[in-house]
Amino acid sequence: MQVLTIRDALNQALREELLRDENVFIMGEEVAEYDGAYKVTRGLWKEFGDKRVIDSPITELGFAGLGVGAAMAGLRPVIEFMTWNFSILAADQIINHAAKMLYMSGGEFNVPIVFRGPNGSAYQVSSQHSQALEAMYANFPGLKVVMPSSAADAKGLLKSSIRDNNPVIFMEQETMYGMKGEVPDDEDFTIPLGVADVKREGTDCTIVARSFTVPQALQAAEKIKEEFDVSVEVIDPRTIKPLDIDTIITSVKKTNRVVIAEESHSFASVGAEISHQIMENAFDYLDAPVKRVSTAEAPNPYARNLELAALPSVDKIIAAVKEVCYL
Amino acid sequence: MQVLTIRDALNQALREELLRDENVFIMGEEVAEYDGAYKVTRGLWKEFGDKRVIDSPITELGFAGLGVGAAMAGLRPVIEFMTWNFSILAADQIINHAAKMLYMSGGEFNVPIVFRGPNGSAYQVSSQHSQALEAMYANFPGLKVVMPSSAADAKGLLKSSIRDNNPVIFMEQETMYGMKGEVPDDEDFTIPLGVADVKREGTDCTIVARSFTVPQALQAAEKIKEEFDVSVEVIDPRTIKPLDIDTIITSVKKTNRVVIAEESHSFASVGAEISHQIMENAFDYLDAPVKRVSTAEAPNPYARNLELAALPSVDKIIAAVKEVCYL
Amino acid sequence: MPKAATRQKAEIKPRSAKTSTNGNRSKKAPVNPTELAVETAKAEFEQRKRSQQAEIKKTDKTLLREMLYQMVLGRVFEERCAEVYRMGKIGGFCHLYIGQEAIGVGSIMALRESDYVLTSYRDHVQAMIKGITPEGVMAELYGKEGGCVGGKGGSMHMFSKELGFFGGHGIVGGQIGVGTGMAFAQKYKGTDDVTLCFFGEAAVNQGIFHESLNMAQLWKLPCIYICENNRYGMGTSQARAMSISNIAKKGESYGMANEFVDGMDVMAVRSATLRAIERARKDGSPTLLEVRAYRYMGHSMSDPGNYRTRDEIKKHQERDPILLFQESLKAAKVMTEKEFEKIRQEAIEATEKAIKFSEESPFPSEDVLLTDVFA
Amino acid sequence: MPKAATRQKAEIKPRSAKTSTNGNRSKKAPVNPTELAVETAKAEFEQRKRSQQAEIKKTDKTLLREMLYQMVLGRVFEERCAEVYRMGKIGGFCHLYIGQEAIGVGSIMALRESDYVLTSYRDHVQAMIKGITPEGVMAELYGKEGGCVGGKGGSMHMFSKELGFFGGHGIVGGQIGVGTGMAFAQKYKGTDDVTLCFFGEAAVNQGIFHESLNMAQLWKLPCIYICENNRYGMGTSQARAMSISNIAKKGESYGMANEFVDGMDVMAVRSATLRAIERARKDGSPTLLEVRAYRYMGHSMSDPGNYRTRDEIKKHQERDPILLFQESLKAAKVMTEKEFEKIRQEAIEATEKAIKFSEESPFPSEDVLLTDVFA
Ligand SMILES: Cc1ncc(C[n+]2csc(CCOP(=O)(O)OP(=O)(O)O)c2C)c(N)n1
Ligand SMILES: Cc1ncc(C[n+]2csc(CCOP(=O)(O)OP(=O)(O)O)c2C)c(N)n1
Ligand SMILES: [Mg+2]
Ligand SMILES: [Mg+2]
Repeated sequence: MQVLTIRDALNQALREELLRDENVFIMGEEVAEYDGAYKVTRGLWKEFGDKRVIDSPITELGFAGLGVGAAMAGLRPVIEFMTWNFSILAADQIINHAAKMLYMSGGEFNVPIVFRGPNGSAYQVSSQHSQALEAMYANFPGLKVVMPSSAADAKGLLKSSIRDNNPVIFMEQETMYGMKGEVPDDEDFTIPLGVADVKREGTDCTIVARSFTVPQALQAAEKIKEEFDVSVEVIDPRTIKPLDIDTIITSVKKTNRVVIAEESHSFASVGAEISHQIMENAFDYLDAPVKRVSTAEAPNPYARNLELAALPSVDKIIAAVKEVCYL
Repeated sequence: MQVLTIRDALNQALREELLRDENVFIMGEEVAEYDGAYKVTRGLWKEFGDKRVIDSPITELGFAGLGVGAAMAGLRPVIEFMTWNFSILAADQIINHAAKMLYMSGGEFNVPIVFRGPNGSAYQVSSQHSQALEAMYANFPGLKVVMPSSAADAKGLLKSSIRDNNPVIFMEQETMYGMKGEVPDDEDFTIPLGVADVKREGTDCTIVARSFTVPQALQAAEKIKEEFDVSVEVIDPRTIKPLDIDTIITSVKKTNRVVIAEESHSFASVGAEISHQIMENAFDYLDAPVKRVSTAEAPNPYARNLELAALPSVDKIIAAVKEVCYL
Repeated sequence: MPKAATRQKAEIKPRSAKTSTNGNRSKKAPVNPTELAVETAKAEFEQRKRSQQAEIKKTDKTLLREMLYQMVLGRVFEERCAEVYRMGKIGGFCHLYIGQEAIGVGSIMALRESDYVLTSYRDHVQAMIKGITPEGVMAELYGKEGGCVGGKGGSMHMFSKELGFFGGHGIVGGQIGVGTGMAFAQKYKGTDDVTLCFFGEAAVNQGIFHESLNMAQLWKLPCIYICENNRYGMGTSQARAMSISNIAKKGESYGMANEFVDGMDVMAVRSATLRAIERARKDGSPTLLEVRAYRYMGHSMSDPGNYRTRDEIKKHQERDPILLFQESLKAAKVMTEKEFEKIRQEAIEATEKAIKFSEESPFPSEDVLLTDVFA
Repeated sequence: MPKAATRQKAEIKPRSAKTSTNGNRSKKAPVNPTELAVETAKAEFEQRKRSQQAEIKKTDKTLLREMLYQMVLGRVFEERCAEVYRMGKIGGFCHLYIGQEAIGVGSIMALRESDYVLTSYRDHVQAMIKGITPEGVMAELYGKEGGCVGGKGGSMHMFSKELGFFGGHGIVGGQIGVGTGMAFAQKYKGTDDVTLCFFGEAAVNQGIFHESLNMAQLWKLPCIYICENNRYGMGTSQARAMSISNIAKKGESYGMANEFVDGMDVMAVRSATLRAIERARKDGSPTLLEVRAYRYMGHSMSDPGNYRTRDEIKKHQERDPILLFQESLKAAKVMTEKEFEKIRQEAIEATEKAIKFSEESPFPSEDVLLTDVFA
């Protein structure tokens, strides 16, 4: 198996899908000649040219809308937001148009479109550039929401998202682009949307983590094993919507204790949803209330020490596990 | 005490605050000469004129931004969205600007602004016009979120919101504008943000409802009392953010059973948050998992029978109460 | 909850010309396009009649008949919509197109079948011109299973993939972005098809208008942007919402071909559209058309219409597009009063058939509540 | 996680003029403003010198000195920012203003103290011109407690209420809406103050530009919109993102006064701003200024700059605004080389003082993490 960074795995997925289906095109700011602000689209413009890989003006609402119309007319747009923060300008096209088109047209027009880009914090990019927005989009029926945390997941899920016939919110994480992992060589390697992955097996406590917090959770699990001989299972839902709650419930029924780690703010978060669904489905199995680790309830600060204090961390996850395990 | 519709209570609050503070102004589509699309601003333009009550072009992002700048410069704008659905176009100014300004300016610039308008469904206005958006806004630190369900609450909370030094998301409900209730005559009647109201006392089960679902919950409580002699307590948080979780927890510790009724979609909803916080704070008091009643996980349909099937209702709330009470 | 309390179903009750409702008028005296219309209405009517005759002579008679039929059908159908709305048969909003029929007919009937069309919530008539049946539209208004989108969309959301009718959109301006993407796809696929993208004059103030026109011109997308300037966005006249009056001119900010068209003149709309189509088919060049007409009815069925006078409406009705077209057809000796009457009868029959169909169509099954969320 | 992996701190390595990186060029040959600049650079420089001298003679010497000082301080300060950024002292993004100093100085120094200013993320120099100290700006870049917003904002978010500096905004175009509201408040309060609202040429493509200009002209808000056309939005030249090249002209879509200005000429920027200020103070009339300059550095510190040639940059540097201003001052016999050197030394000292202050300032206490969320 090849070892790739998440960045290159995404790049490979895009390239393969561009090759496979000529209705796939990529549009966004700096995706073409500049090779992508974060180099996810590196080399694609050179290979596929102006028709398939298109630099857009800074016009998020406009090019998201263009993508929706193009998808209704049979293309399969991959729209890059330079970061998800800027997608808020395009939210009307995502929420009021892409998400509702199939339903309000009584099934006439589906919208096979992928909106993708980095989500969450980077390194000290401050309040307006550091938001994890999955809760905002996951609240709206009609959108799928995908958040990979490894190179293989990134590739397999992106390919599935492009092939999906619905609007998909595909959220990467800038600080994870350089993370390496094994990726199957098969060109038709895909990972179905809606299937969680047990990233680490364990018996005493479940951590449900996604994106940014998955590597943290894995590290926390190792440390906890060493220090307390407590066996932690780490589950990554990978797709937030549809959510594979069954895999989570199976784990909870085994471990009886849960920590949810997420980079977003906590209020009405995806973590809150998972927590509620755990209560609904495994109430009698819980030995302690579900505990969340989220980003502090403040806009993200710039100063490095403040930013670190705001974000979830290995230590914070360890503390939460200790709490639910009454250690 | 005067008896007012919610519409008139809001109108009174606006009028009194316009009189009290000349830095208060109202802007939005059709708020002035047309008296408001839903007549909440009736008569205000005639009384206060062009300077204080301003019809804007259809330019949601623009006039929300204008409001943010005006608030930074010392005014107290009340920005009406004809409905909250259209605020999605303005979300960047609300989320990336209003919510973050105080923090990212290190405390230099607060943004005393109220964004208000009807939220949720009306009568068959279909997918793009029927959304309850409180979860979307409540996820972002820096915003207060207010959702009144009675005439008195509407007036007292709107006055507090206008006097508040922060951005406030003030969500009304179109189908409730005509609901009448007693309202204190006092011109300085206000209701502090962050204080829940026990709308009905009870001992056996708690319903946490807001806005659209409060009258439904009260009706459900009556019926359940009659039919099963079960005593239901109905709590209306009134402000979603800050959330008065203490009042809810006090109730749960007494009743041990909870139903959350909300008009929004369920995934990562405010209901999920309340449910999680109940688990966190009253885990040992819960005799059954918290049950939610939300709008169906589909864009809102047009056909009346489908719309009714999608929305929360008295019957659905009764069924949920029966479930958590094992009736 | 009391439906009546929040939905005023009053008929249009415009304030009389004399009475000003307020002493507190905007300092900015609105440029009143009506005043101009008054003086020149008659003259214009005659002049338009002459120019229409010239165009009519160049046009196929079957097509002319179909154009008139579609205009009359639109009118008759929607007058009936207003009636059944007041009877409570139709829910939600209901935005009528009465007075603007020449725009939809003049432009859409200049297309070929494979071209695309989309518009705002004011979509019943455009949907029918593009081929959705009166039954499909009316039953959709009724929220019935037989509606063109099965009752899920309602008045604002008519669609048909087969017929190339892309909606029916409720967010003011939203369809301008979507339409730009449809044209993008047409070019991408190597067709020489075009997209007609309709929107109101108030939608021009939305940012997406600006973002879309820039992209369309930059990339030469075959989109024909048709601004239906009916003078009002709800209760706000153009002059109170837009800093200049000439919308066509805004095309120049993008270097885009643009034209001002009299939207009461179906043949003028047709020729302007044909010119735009030619540009678009050739190399994808987009066009901005400002087509000025007038909305006779309230913004939606719940609009009391206090923001304008009865006189203002009447003056515009004197230049009614159907009347004008009929006069011209008569003068050109292409059709007779008798044929007009026949067309009217056909339209009435089609409408009544649609009503009957809608009354009889069942409500959608509750089983479909959760279908069509994902494909 | 490895910082280096995602933040390329390469210096500007533009591709050489000869090598095209790609066979797949846009069919649309970009209008290259550089070519023009080459031929006319020298001639323009001389012509500008003459016109500057005329302006200089009308201007107070103390002010002229202060203008030059602010330009030089901006330059020296930011060259130092680049250095310490590469040393890892500054986190996040860092957008430098080098080459554009004449715009900030020419315009902001035409204001009175009570007027307002706001800009994009490229805000260090504007912040200093409006009065924030070099210490306050540099310590903010360091993310230290002594920063003008206590380390919470960073490079992109400088603010001072007392000094009327309203940020420092990170969303491209966002400040255009906010600035329009500041001007609204100035008019509402009955002052004759004005707002200077800066943004890049790529921000013009955002919808909010369009929405804001319409409102500003409709309601006559005293906002002066200054488009700093530095030819690129990140790696995208204006020609690849905008369907027309003349941005000032976009003002006509709103009936707004507009002017094109050479942004390498500080005196030209000053006079254009003074004209705009006069309009704004009189009756609130807004103005759109397109001020063309050139960004010498990468878009931010992580930009490798492959989208342009070294030659292109060099040609613009030949018309450097500081050089030009100094030549003119000398020619007008208002200042001497010796004074220039003295000013430079003062700027270096101020910068070093700022660095020292920032090094010594503590990191913010973790206690402030949750303050300033609500007022
Ligand atoms: C984004 C948005 N804002 C507000 C509304 C409410 N609204 C519906 S139609 C309308 C007026 C639109 O006027 P115009 O664009 O001129 O079209 P017309 O109705 O005259 O055909 C308004 C304000 C909406 N549907 N969407
Ligand atoms: C809404 C939004 N989209 C994208 C970005 C990323 N971005 C930051 S600056 C920039 C280029 C802006 O160019 P221009 O407006 O010309 O200003 P300049 O940087 O040249 O001063 C981009 C794309 C952003 N910050 N905000
Ligand atoms: Mg209109
Ligand atoms: Mg630029």
